[in-house]
Amino acid sequence: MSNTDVVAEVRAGTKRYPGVTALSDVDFTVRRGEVRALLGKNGAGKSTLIKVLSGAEHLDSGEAFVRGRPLAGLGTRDVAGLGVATVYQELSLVPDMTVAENLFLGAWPRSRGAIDLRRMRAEAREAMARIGVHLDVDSPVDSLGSAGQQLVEIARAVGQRPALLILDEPTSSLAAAEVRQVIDAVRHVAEQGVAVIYVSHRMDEIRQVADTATVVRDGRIVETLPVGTASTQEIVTMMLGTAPDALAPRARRPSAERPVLSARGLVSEKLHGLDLDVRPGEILGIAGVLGSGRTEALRALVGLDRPDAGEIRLRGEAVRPGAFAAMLRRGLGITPENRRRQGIVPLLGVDENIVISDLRRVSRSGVLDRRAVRRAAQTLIDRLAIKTARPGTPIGTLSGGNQQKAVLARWLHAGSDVLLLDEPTRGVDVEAKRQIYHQMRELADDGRAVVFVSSEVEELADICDRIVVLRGGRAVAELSGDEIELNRVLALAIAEE
Amino acid sequence: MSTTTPTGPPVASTPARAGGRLGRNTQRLNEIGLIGAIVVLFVVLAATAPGFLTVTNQLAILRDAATVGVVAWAMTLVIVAGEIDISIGPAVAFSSVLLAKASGEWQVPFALAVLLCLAVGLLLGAGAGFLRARWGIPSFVATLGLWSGLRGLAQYMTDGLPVPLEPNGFLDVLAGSIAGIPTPAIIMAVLFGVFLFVANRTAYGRSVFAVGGNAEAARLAGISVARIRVILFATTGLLAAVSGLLLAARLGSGNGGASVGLEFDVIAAVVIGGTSLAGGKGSLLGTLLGVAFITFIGNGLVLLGVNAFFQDVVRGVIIVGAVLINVLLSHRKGAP
Amino acid sequence: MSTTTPTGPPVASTPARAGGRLGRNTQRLNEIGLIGAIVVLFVVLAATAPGFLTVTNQLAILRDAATVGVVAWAMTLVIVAGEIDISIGPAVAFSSVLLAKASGEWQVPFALAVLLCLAVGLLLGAGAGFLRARWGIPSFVATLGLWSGLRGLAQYMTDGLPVPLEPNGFLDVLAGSIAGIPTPAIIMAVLFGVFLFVANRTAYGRSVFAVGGNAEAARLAGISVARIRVILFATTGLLAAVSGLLLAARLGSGNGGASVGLEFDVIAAVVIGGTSLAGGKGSLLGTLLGVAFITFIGNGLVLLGVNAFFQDVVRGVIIVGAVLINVLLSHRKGAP
Amino acid sequence: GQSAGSGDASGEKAQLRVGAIYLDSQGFYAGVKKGIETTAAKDANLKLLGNNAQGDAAKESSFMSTLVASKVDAIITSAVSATASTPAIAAASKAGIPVVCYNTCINDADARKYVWGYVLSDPYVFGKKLGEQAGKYFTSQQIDKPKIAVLNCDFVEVCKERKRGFKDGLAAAVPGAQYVADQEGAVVDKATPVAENIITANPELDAFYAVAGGGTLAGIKAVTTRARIGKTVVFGSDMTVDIAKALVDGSILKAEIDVPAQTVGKLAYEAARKATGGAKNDTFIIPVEPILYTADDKATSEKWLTEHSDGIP
Ligand SMILES: Nc1ncnc2c1ncn2[C@@H]1O[C@H](COP(=O)(O)OP(=O)(O)OP(=O)(O)O)[C@@H](O)[C@H]1O
Ligand SMILES: Nc1ncnc2c1ncn2[C@@H]1O[C@H](COP(=O)(O)OP(=O)(O)OP(=O)(O)O)[C@@H](O)[C@H]1O
Ligand SMILES: [Mg+2]
Ligand SMILES: [Mg+2]
Repeated sequence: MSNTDVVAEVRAGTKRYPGVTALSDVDFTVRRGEVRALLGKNGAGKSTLIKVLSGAEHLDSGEAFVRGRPLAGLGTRDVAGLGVATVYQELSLVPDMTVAENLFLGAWPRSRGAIDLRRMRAEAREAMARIGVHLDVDSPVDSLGSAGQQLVEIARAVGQRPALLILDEPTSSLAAAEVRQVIDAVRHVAEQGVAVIYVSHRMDEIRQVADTATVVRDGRIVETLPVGTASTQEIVTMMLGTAPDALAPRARRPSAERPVLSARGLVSEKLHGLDLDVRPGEILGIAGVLGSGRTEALRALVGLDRPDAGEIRLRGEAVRPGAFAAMLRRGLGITPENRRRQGIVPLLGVDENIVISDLRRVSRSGVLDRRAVRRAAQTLIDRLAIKTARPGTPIGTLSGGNQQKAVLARWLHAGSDVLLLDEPTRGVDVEAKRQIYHQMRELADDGRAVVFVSSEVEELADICDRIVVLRGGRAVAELSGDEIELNRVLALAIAEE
Repeated sequence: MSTTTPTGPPVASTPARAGGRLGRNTQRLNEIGLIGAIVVLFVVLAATAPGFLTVTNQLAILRDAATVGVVAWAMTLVIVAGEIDISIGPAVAFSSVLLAKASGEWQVPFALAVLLCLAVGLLLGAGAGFLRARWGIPSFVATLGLWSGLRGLAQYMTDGLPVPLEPNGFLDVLAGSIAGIPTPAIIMAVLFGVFLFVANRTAYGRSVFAVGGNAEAARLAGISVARIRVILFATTGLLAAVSGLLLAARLGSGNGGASVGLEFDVIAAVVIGGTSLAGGKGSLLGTLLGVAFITFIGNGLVLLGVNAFFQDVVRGVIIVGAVLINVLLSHRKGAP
Repeated sequence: MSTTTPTGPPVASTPARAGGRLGRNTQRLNEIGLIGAIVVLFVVLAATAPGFLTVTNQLAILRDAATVGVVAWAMTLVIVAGEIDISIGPAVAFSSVLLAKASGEWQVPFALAVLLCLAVGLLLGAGAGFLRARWGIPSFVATLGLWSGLRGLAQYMTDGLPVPLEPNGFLDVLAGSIAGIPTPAIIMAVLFGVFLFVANRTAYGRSVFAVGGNAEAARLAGISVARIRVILFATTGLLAAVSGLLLAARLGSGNGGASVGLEFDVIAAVVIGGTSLAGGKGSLLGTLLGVAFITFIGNGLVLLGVNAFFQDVVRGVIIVGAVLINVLLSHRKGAP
Repeated sequence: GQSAGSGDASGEKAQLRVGAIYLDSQGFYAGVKKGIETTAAKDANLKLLGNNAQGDAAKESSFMSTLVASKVDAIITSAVSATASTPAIAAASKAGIPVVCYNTCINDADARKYVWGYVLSDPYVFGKKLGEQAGKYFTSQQIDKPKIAVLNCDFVEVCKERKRGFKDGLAAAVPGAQYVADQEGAVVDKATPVAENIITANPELDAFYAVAGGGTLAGIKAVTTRARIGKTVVFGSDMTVDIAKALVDGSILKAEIDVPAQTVGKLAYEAARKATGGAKNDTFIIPVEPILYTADDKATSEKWLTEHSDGIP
């Protein structure tokens, strides 16, 4: 460790979980002022490497160091003391506590045994300001929405004035404007000499933020290379181990059929007179910044929320708002934006997670037919290329992308013909994304209606036949066919009222 | 809230491990461990407790097992769904009182009185389930209300006195045996079969597991979570009523003060059987073993002449010990 | 319990909305609602229950409140942390027995006997906490073990008989009044101040809320979740021991059979006070009001001469009713 | 030498096994238990299987069937209820196991069919004796319309009989007695606040009548804390050390009625022993006289205290 620039290092690190080797013989070094991207498919071992460096997990063999100190036997708190600050992939905030309290979680400023509330607030404001964010430090974090929460986490990490800042997919729930904010903050911090490890599945973002990238595959380091010189194609090939398949065919052919589902004048807390038409045979993209009401729109359409005003028609018939079960019976399906919290039942098998949307289909006179369950699940597992050891493997152990595909498979099993997909590609690796795009396209070709909500405008622009832009709970623009162009969509979404 | 709840198993240093992948193996392991414990217990009691091995005593054990077992099947599903029902003891006592009052004082025809008991049990349970499902009142609180209210009502209606039942053929059968096997044990066995089937082979049963594993996901997948919850508590209510009928038959009367603390025996049997109070996993086979374990211990302690008060100490130690061993077993399995 | 309890306002049509954002307002609203209920109750009792308004009765109410209140402060934090402790009643009885046995039969000097009681209470609680923290045994199970074991032990040690205490100055003060205010009430008030401060202004207190709100986040932030959990149960154990001393002083003896069901009164007070069994939120002020509410009702029912059995029915209805109103209030507030 | 097969009647019996069931955890049963155990200690090669039904007919029935199934030689029990305990006792009798009741038993007709003997102190007489003593007290104090509050234990049938006896006994001497409250007060910790509240609601209260030991203590406590000494008195039931001391003190507790528990235990065990030997019992009832202690007769109370120095009544 002669080189004083080295902030963190792993030598021949191996980490096993029951049944998986998450890291295998990994050598990894990161230096002062460097922003290092970690790239790899879901389950490649990125988060594990990060947990090792933050003291949340320990290597089975090999050594890890931070600023020359071996980490063996140290806990998260000790490692934080060495100057490591981490933003984990899963949000780690306490929802009912205020922004200020969360910023100093476990290390509240104290004077004479009591928490010094005034100092805490002041320092909280300061910490937020450091990354250019201004939030009410007294509001409970769960009133913030996921963007705000993510920014609080970043502010918390940066506020510790770390030597090493680790960000595990900090932007997966953010849209363009907020991503910009995060990138600026990270660059700003790096310029002050902090080493940064940055995980993301979005290549364009990596190019903006990182100097170098380490590609991880199946727990091994494939290569570390400067971001500037490598092409995306090259990097993706390294991640996958093979050349990537072609992107989903761009159809760009808005459907001319009559809308299967339409909304007029929906009003709720976040919707302010939304009109929307969903047509069979096309992929309808919904773009918009955070909080523009995309999730609410889907929830209202499928009957999960009851809007205060407005009308929803399904195949021309007015439907009772809020009748979720009836809407499902009539062919709607929704995949929620938070897969882990709202999508999967972790302890149940992949098969049961799929057929759960319609158990009658695999029952005979009220009795579940095990073989029918297996057959139905296997068909969909094959069709969507879900990687699982057995159909009965608990879904909680699958990688995010595969979980997402299983949640999607649910509605194929139920035979739904209107699919509302809320951020189906969030936190999903390139390969799985491609497969999901292909599925969406196939469904549209099959005459079904697909509604695709995504915060990644790039992918909307790439694969949608028609895009509706939401702003302030209203549809402000619609692009179809060749009008669809990345910059135009971006501009429309971000434009001020 | 929402953002928070770590779905996984609660604690310990390795939160992820106990979870999914091993779920099923761990379950099996736990059952094997329990079978081992029961065999040891059986051998020890056979050697030390005079009269333990006799046929009559084994039949008596079967009869006693039904006291806990009948309700324990329904409780297993309640706990798998992440809920709890602490109203069992009072519900059983209340049902026995209702039968005696209805068929006696209120002159309801006996068959109708039996149906009334079952219907009331079902409705009371469904009521608690409704409070949980519709208004989100924690099931601990909803059933605590029943716990207090039903005990009070049962005692109030009877002034604390047993209400005699006119003997009749039906009661004699309930209190007696069929082909040498105590009727309660037969009912318990039949219900076990029904619940085993329901839990594993019906849409309802699997939905219970889904709701316990992740209620929000289950709801978004189209499962009527509220309906499931109402049915769950209606079922424990119904089976508590059945237990009440068996009790009334056995005692020849309705007793408002009976079955004190039964809820804890039932919950203990389920938890010893490896069903997690966190919801999402559990098995009826485990509960069956848990019931056997608890019943053997109860019987053995009496036959060994252990001080009555000290029996409670033993029971407390054993409940914690059994759950601890489950946990240790799954940890060992979880280690690399 | 722990991770289990389906978090958040489970159901209803708008799960996202009712959630956290309104947490604090809802809390306040709930407290205002409770104060309203208490005022109404007070006025009704003053008008209908003979002797309710007298100074002696109001002082007696204060004394009674301490029975529930002293432990309720600690229980509030336990429940905020997403745990539960059902061993209170037996722990209180056991502590009273221990004091009487130690200072009498075992001839331990009185001051030492008092310390012994407190230490044993603390250690037993810490033991349950350790089982939870280290091995992930659900706190319901760990404290169920204590519930059964301590009751048995207390009865076993005394053969079910009260163990007389030599009167002494300390006991007289505990059982009596200071400046006209019953000593238990003073102790309760002091402890309330301590807990209010600890909960809101110390790192430990905030850590409890953090653990209850998101244990994994707390762990990652370097909070020693295990330590917090052990301390939580050690605290309830200690305060149950204090309650046991007060009981012994009041009755002049140690009673193994005393305080049956006290745990439910304590939990009910906490829950009525708006603390969520799912963990993460709650307030001591709410619990104070919950204790007041429950004590007024208990006092009023006796003064009104309501049938003892029927009092249980009223209590059951009121517990559920109070929690239901809390829920309805927060729903209304949650609506647009 | 514990052979499991104690069922086989042939050959020499390895061991005599007697089941004993106590009704609940009141002090009285601790006394009975001691009486049974000290008497049984004189028999070699005997195993006593004791259990406590905790006042719960369901638990009692379960213990009973366990004892019957394992073929004990005799059962001593205080039935939880006159009706609800009948099936279990009948089953024991049908299995050829003699049952001896003490203190409480099943209804008379069934008892004579299924029960070998009944060690009994009549609860009605028990209450009546105390009622008569209370009558004497009020007469001597020239209170002709005393306000009385009952601390009852109505969840046990015997208590209702005691109460009826008390009321009859008192009415004979003081027909104007008024019962201003009748609340549950059997366990001392629950009963104490209840008794205090009763004083609040009835500031002019003349006396408590406590139907069980816990209520007696609670009454004494309440009178003390509410500073009613000399104005409100207590008539109590069941003897314990505290109660004996209160009698010696005499300022609050004026009279106490008690069934000598250890005597009951001794008689019950002896009866069971006789029954196992196949003897017949013609009288059925094995009477025990309740003993009345009064504040005026301190010597008897003091004697009780020396005889029960271990605290077990
Ligand atoms: N606690 C755990 N228990 C068991 N297996 C685990 C655990 N954590 C991770 N794994 C497994 O280790 C492997 C690496 O996981 P890791 O989370 O590091 O992947 P990742 O590269 O961060 O993926 P993603 O892009 O989906 O976040 C995966 O196969 C995962 O299933
Ligand atoms: N647990 C939840 N269940 C359902 N909906 C939720 C939940 N949490 C948040 N939401 C909804 O999802 C939104 C998440 O807001 P976020 O800031 O992440 O932007 P978003 O989802 O992209 O917004 P939108 O989809 O409205 O444009 C919140 O406004 C909230 O209404
Ligand atoms: Mg990851
Ligand atoms: Mg959204």
